[in-house]
Amino acid sequence: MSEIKLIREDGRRLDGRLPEELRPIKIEVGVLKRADGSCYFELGRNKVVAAVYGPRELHPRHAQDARRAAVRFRYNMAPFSVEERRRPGPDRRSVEISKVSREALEPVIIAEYYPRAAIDIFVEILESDAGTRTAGINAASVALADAGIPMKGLVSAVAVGKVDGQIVLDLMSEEDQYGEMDMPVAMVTRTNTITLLQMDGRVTMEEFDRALDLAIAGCRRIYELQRKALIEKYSESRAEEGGV
Amino acid sequence: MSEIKLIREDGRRLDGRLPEELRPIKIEVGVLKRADGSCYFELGRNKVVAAVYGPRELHPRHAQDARRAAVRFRYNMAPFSVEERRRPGPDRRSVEISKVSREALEPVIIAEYYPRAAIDIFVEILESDAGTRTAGINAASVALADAGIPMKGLVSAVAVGKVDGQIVLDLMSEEDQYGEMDMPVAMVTRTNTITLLQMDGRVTMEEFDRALDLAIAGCRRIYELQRKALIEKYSESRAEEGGV
Amino acid sequence: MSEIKLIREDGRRLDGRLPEELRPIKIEVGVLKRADGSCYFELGRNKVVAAVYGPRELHPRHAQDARRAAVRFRYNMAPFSVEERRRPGPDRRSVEISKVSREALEPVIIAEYYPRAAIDIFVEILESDAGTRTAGINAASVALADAGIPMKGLVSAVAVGKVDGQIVLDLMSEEDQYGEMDMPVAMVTRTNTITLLQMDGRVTMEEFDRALDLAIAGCRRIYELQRKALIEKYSESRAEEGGV
Amino acid sequence: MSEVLDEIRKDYLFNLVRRGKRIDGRGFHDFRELHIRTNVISKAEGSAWVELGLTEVLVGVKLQPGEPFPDTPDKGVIITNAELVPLASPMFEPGPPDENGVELARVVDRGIRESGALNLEKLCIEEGEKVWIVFIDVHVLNHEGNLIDASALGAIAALATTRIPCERYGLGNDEKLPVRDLPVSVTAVDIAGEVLIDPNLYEESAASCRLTVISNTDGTISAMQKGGTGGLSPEITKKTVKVAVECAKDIRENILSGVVASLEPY
Amino acid sequence: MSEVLDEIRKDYLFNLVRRGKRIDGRGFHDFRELHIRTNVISKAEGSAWVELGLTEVLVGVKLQPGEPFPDTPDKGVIITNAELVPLASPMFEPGPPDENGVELARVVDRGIRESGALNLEKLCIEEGEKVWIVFIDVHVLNHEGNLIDASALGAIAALATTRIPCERYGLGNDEKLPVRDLPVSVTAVDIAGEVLIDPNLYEESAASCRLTVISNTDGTISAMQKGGTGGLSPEITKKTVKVAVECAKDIRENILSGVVASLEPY
Amino acid sequence: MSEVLDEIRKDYLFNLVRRGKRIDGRGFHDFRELHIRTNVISKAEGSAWVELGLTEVLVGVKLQPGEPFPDTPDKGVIITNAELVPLASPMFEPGPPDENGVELARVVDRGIRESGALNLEKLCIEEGEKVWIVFIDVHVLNHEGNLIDASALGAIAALATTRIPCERYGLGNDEKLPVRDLPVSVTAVDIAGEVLIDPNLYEESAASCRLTVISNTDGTISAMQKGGTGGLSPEITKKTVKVAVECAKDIRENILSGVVASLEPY
Repeated sequence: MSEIKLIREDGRRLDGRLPEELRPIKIEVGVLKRADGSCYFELGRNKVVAAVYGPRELHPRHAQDARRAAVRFRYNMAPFSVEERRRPGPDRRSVEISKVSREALEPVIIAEYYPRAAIDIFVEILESDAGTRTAGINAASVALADAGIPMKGLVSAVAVGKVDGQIVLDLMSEEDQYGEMDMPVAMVTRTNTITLLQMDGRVTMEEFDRALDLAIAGCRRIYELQRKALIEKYSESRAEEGGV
Repeated sequence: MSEIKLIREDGRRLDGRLPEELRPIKIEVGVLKRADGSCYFELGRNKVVAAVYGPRELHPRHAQDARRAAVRFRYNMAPFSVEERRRPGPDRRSVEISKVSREALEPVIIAEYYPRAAIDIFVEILESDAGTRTAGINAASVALADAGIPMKGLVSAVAVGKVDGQIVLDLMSEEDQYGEMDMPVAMVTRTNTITLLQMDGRVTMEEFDRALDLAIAGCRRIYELQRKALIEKYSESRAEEGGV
Repeated sequence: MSEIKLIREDGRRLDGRLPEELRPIKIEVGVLKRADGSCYFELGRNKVVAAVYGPRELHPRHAQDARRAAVRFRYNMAPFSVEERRRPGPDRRSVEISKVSREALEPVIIAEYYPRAAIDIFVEILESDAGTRTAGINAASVALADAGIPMKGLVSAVAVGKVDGQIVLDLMSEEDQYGEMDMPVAMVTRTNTITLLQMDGRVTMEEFDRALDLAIAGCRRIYELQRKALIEKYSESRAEEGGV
Repeated sequence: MSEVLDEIRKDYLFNLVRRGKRIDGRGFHDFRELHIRTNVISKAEGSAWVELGLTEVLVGVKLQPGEPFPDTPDKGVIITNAELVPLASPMFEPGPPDENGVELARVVDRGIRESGALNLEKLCIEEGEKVWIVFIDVHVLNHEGNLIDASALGAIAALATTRIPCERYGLGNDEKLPVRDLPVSVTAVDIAGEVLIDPNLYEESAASCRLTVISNTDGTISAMQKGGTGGLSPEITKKTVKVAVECAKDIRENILSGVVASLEPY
Repeated sequence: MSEVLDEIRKDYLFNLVRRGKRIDGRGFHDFRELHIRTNVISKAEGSAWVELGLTEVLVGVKLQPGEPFPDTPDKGVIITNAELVPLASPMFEPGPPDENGVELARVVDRGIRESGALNLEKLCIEEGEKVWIVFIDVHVLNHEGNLIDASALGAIAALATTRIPCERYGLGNDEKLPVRDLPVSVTAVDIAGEVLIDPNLYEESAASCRLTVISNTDGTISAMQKGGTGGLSPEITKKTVKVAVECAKDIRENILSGVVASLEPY
Repeated sequence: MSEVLDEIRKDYLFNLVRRGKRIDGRGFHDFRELHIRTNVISKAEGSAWVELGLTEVLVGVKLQPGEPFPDTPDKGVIITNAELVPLASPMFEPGPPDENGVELARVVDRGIRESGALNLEKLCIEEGEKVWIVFIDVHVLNHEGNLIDASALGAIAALATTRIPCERYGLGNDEKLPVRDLPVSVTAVDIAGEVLIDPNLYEESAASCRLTVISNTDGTISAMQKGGTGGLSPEITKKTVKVAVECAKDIRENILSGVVASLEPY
């Protein structure tokens, strides 16, 4: 257990949140005009933007799949998004995150509709404060919907952890660094399916079960916000189209 | 203004040149036998050699342009061409020079004659003493002509600068390093078109106008030397062919 | 000549071998199930494993040769195979070894039978103690036979050297490091053809002739062991097939 | 790509210009609507989010102590990088910067460096040993034309609002980055003999070349760059320089001054 | 690839599972035959050659003194790398690790690191200056499914039999590497609603996703990783965790204990 | 490529050789016309421009102080690099050295290194701390066959005329690089059972393999390299060595001696 106290005497966390409370979330749909779909997502101090291009032609040809579209995902951190300036380009961490994030989204994408094509998802981390991979998945999921990619449901993601012996939702930076466990989870709320699950730290089986349940509850809340943002965007645009 | 005096009391520069004087130039056409066209170019202590291959097949196929030949340009410095040994391979400076040099030559190349093909221009800097990019463009322009690539005119290039408050032609190394401004320019003399223009330093608008006029005058003089070298080569070869 | 004594007073070498003696050799055929052919080869403390895949489709298409299969060879050292941990990935040494090893094997491979195809040979050095390139060629040659690639003969390889002024067979690590000469040789015993020959050190012409003769004798002995291992494997499998 | 459509669109643009008009209704020498928000990334020492029409660029500035160059032992170091991330345009590919990204970074860098906007002498911590390394990272978010101007504006706006993180490195109190000039990049294309400032993506594609002029408060020019596969007449070139210096003045006074509190004396 | 055959094979596997069977006759929660030989590479400080059915992985451990990370000046450093060399499978290509190699290395690394199996404090040579760098290199030789478990088992077996080469670096007598736990990685796939442990290559290809659970002697979990393009229900997930912890116990007691002489106290 | 033409040309070459002739009229053991100009690049400490028939290679030598290798703390360091720049041949591609470039550099390097031509002990500045790093850079300009010999000749000619730039680094007066032997590389191909020295591009393509022998003033051999996809009989191999040593002597005495003023004693 860490020497730094992460849960205050009043049961609240360093930023005043309750154990099962999310950080403030802001979602904007369709923010980038070049992309086919896009989403800006804030989770506390995390700022991420996702863009989707496709279905579009896939080069090189021998990488095409005759049965379905290839889904590609690139998670990238801006050099200034972290405390110590980061060298541009992929590192091992971002390669792994790109892989598991893609695999978190693929279960909902109906790729069979677009054989030989590519669906490209790009996530840029503009500012990072623990939780960028889940923020990226949330943004990407909304951007896919915004791009009109046929999906079986929205994917929502959040991390849970264990700090000062307690299971808490949505780790912030200090909790991530000094806590005992970090577990990012992504879910398709509509089908009750887990599509991302990673864990490191040290927990008992019982703690794991509780943590998973908390993550699922957190994903549900984020799902509602994603839906709301999309509905607002669509009604806005319908209003715009219909209006004047 | 620099502490080093770059213009002597007699109005001449460190190497004895007048402000509007070029360094000695040597041009040899067709020096490399494997290439379709080539040119060795000396400008003071700068030694560069250019080769042209093409029009030839372009790989990979999806890079081919159905409307015109792709013009490619690679500026490369030999590791021993500079004071401090240079690591082989492209750096950011050479990538930028390759781009602007290609863009200096493309306006005269009639690439539409060779759809899907590649025209490759390679410039190797064997020794460097300020002015390699303009020397490379001069060499490449002659090498293109030597390769029989259809062109709207020859491209000629030279740098102008400001040293000790004065606008001078064809900067040498010390002037480049300690001067107040460096401006490489390429021109198509036949059409009076500027095809390369870069500048860094600090000048007023009036100084810029004067510098540009001087650069144009310098390019004209180089153009005459390029023409002469090509004419000599052709009459030689005609003599050879017709002779004996 | 080195200060370290490499030949003992009784004429034997540091590991007790006579000058013309090989280190112990162990050959196992068909050890890796995914590969089309494979071989595990031990030479003293050297441990190498070779796998052959092919003939198989060659990507990219424009690299295909309409007349014959492309033979590719990759020599790779495991990071833990040497005293000081080796960074993964090819270095200049392994690029050169891959080239000369491929060229040692190509003379026996009847590549014309498989136009447009690839025959891929992969050699992994699991432990290294001088002689890995020859061990790799020996292993690869057996793996090619195991894969059923049509061949004009087996290739056998061994290094000879000069230590304490004497020509010796099959250099071990100390002899390689402190000796006066190292000469890896590969041979096709059936056709008496040399297919690999490299040398560095310093020898007279007469010494070279003797060294080459010794290398050829060494290759013959290894050839017999390669044959024996293959015969055993085949009779085993025939027994297995026929048996029960 | 549909080359017929390309041609039609190009003709349309040229005809518009001949009638004194631009496709989005601007005057020839007008910039698109320009918004600059600074201090948007709290992890960065300085940042600016630039919207130039639909073009969006985020520039972040980070500082850390490091070694000076041997030939300038008493000066800070500027390192400028630009990422044309594939999120910003269907034309951008993942991977290390290609020639367009390199050119963008280098032109932005020259504008800052050659103008002397940043007082590098003040960024020396210990001569020959330790100086501040100033990383300027251009992150393009949406490419709708004229990335150079958007990026250069973002760079100077971010720098002019950057704090040196002295405390983090135990070097005393944080300080303002010593910025003493506001160089402004202005890019133009020549269409039908007219100088069109701040080309949008359509204009950029239709024009065969562009010219960028970066100029300072005193009206001097500190960097120029021609790009593209076409050429310019000397007259258009000189005219562009004049127009660019005027536009720079306008942007400096009407936009940048609202973003930047105060400058160091030169 | 023949997609029809793929489908037929997949259906066959699913039907088998529905009848309570696996393609190679194992029970759902059984590992394939597992052999671990340690100290097979004398140039390495530790090594383990793992055969898991036909899957073969060689893990080597090398140690050398180096600098600690600034934020952990009194701790040794673990660097884990995995090479999916093309010798091991027709699907592997030469070149730097792709996403599969990177994921493999990182999951193996997390299992070792997060379990606290390696007492990093004991690997400090001189605080802030010099610590032992522990290189764990996974070299896959034959890929017939479930590389993660084979590699993770190889890593802990190699570490638990590693000697620190103090003598070579003039740092006293060689010592045993301070290993104090035996984390075991157990991977499962969900086929037809059943949890299948240690999937072979066929099962791995047929299943849409896998879940890896790495657990320790005391039954706690220290790392998990879901992989693959499918999803899992919360119930299957929880069930997999329980089965995985049981299997880990079994392997630890019946296989690893035979390889590893003794552990450090925690 | 036209394979029919290839075959015809190859047959023609073989028939010529059987009649005792070469395509360019040379004797079997003759080099093409060889010109070496040294000190052609004033920025380099040493340089040699070699013309061997139409093959042209420029070799530059640069020196700078640097750290010795840990196992040779009192010796200078040689680093040899070869660039097969695409200017020199339609077969060369831009990019880092491929296997041909690597082999070229390594054979040239071994010839210099193993012959002991360079007295590395004399290149120690401060034992264990600072020695001269000698960079030998081979820049191929026109590839018409036998790059190894042209490059190796360029390397030794450049080294033998190199000055150590002591003054530039405040280490006293410039000195001659301590070269004490003139190793000469001689490459041959076997065509129709004959040893053809210094193959031109046609001969190189027609022959299935080549053998390079680098020998010294005293007639000893210090490096060899077989290249190409064919094989050699032991007899041809031994014969090639003898012829190569003879040719080397000839070139050393008739060409290199005219370029190099004097050598250090061995």
